[in-house]
Amino acid sequence: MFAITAIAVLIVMAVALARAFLGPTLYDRILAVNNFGTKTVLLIATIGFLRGRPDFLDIAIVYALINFISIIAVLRFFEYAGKQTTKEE
Amino acid sequence: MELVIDIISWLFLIVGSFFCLTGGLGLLRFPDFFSRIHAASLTDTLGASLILIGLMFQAGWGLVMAKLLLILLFSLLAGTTASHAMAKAALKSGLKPLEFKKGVYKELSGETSSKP
Amino acid sequence: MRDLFAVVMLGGIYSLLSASLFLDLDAVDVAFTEASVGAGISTLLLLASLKLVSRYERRTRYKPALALGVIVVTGALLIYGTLDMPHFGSADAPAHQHVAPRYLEDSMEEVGVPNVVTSVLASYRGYDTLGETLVIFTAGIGVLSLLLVSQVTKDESIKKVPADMQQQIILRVVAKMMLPLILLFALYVQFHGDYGPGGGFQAGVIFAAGVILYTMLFGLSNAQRVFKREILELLTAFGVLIYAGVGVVCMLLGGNFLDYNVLRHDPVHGQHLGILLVELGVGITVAAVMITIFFKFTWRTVKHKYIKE
Amino acid sequence: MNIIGLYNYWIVVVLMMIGFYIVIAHENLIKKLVGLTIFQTSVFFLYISLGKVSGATAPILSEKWQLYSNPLPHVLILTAIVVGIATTALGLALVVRIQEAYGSIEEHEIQEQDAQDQLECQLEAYGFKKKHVLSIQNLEE
Repeated sequence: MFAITAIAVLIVMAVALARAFLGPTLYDRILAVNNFGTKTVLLIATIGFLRGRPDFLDIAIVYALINFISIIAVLRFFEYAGKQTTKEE
Repeated sequence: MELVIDIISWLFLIVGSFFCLTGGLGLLRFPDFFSRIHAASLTDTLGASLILIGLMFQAGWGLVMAKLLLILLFSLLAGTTASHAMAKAALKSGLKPLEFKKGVYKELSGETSSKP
Repeated sequence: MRDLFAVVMLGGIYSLLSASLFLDLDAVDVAFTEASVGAGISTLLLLASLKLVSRYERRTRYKPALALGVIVVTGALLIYGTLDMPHFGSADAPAHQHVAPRYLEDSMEEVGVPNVVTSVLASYRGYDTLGETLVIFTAGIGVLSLLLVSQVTKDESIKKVPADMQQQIILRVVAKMMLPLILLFALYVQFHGDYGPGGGFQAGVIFAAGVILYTMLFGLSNAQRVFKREILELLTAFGVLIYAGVGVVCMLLGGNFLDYNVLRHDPVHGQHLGILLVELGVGITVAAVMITIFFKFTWRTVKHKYIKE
Repeated sequence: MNIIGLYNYWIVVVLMMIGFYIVIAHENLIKKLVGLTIFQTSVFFLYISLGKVSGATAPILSEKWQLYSNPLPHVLILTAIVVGIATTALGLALVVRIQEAYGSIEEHEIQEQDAQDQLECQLEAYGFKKKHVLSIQNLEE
């Protein structure tokens, strides 16, 4: 049962990766990265149960945190860059 | 009793996986950023919560349960906030949602395209 | 891909993926570190420096033929070299014969810490880790001296530049809620490193990530009110001092350098105390260095903006 | 079977070569640093896959498990990752300084500027002024 969940999450991760490569706008890429991160959290939690050692959930927590922080960082720096380009135009 | 808990947890896991898959489908197939973020973030919140709850049933009381709860809290807080921030930033940067008119997609409010 | 932002983002995905792979290969501590360092701090630093340099790669003259030739030849030679290597996952590979079984078997009696990675890191190979900590210290000093800003411009302009995300109210509220949890979790990782994955390196990085989140949302001047430049520089050195100091205390008590057995009457208790202190030193140094580096990068961007306007 | 069992090294080699290619073929300094990171990660993979024992679990001792993977590569790589980020940070700081000094982070532009400066210095040493240098350039064109 964990295996089915893990496979589903893996498929979604592959899709998000495809979107990150294709993404016409930059925001599509950011969205894909965010989605990829949350799915990684789920994958790690599921793999922990699959392997029978679910005491490594710390890593999943770190992922959730880091994902949030890096999304904020991307948005912040990109917003600034966007303003700069509009000014130049 | 064990079997009942297993069945409940499997149900949660299956439904959660299903939502994740639909979200992934939407992320890949929808035409523009705003519909994509709609598909991704909504199903993401529900699917992730369901999968985590399903795992919680398997974990039983203890440290593992507490950690899963913490992950759930974080993903609820961070995921929704990040989606909000992304949508807001995209809207501010001049990305317009699409409108479905007469069989073709057009940008809303009739302005010229300003995609970066 | 010419947009360097996209490159950085794909780099973030790459490092998340590699961390998952490390997890799959049983290296939980390494996955932990890669997740917090590779996906977190390095993406942040790349973004911060992208803000300072141009965002698009220029289309330049491009000679892929020579480079391609070089890498094909090198790759072929390397693959030829792998033919003699032991098989993936085999238990009788030479790497598992030398000291590793001893670490696994005796670590519980000698050190009394379930996480063998921590015991090897802090106790058996304490010298190495001291060296690594010094390397980080040196890198911090290097960045400091490269991106040094004169004191005069600092005080005048820092108050005038508001935080970039002043208008994002929801983000600020949520971040305020999450910040104590992040810092608490960093402390948990720091002191739980003996029993689960974690330790000084990871805890320092997570702590720094929390502070960086605060800096991004509430502005550099607010963050520097808590983490003053002088204090950060002092902490950077203080962590290394704790580490080396433990070693010296061990020598004074009659043992070898970094031989924790003599710290207490019971060798195992001594090991516990020694590992705790050493990890604390590592954590302080790593956190202080990462925060310093980020502050320096952010300060550069603030300064550029100020000069432009 | 004999050769298939070595697939982990091949992944490492492919990754390593991708990183190597980025480092030598691209001129943008930030991209070079990203390539360096990929190269670094491939080395991490090599070590960690050397430490893996099939059927074993992570080296955190507990009563339920008997077979553990090799902890030594984990220790080496853990510190290597942190040192790697310190090096990357130093490299980025250098890139920022280069941007400030040259106004560009493309390698060939930097080299052209350097060559120009060198030419000017040499000509000045022989008594030419900047005007002459410009006229020489015009003649060349």
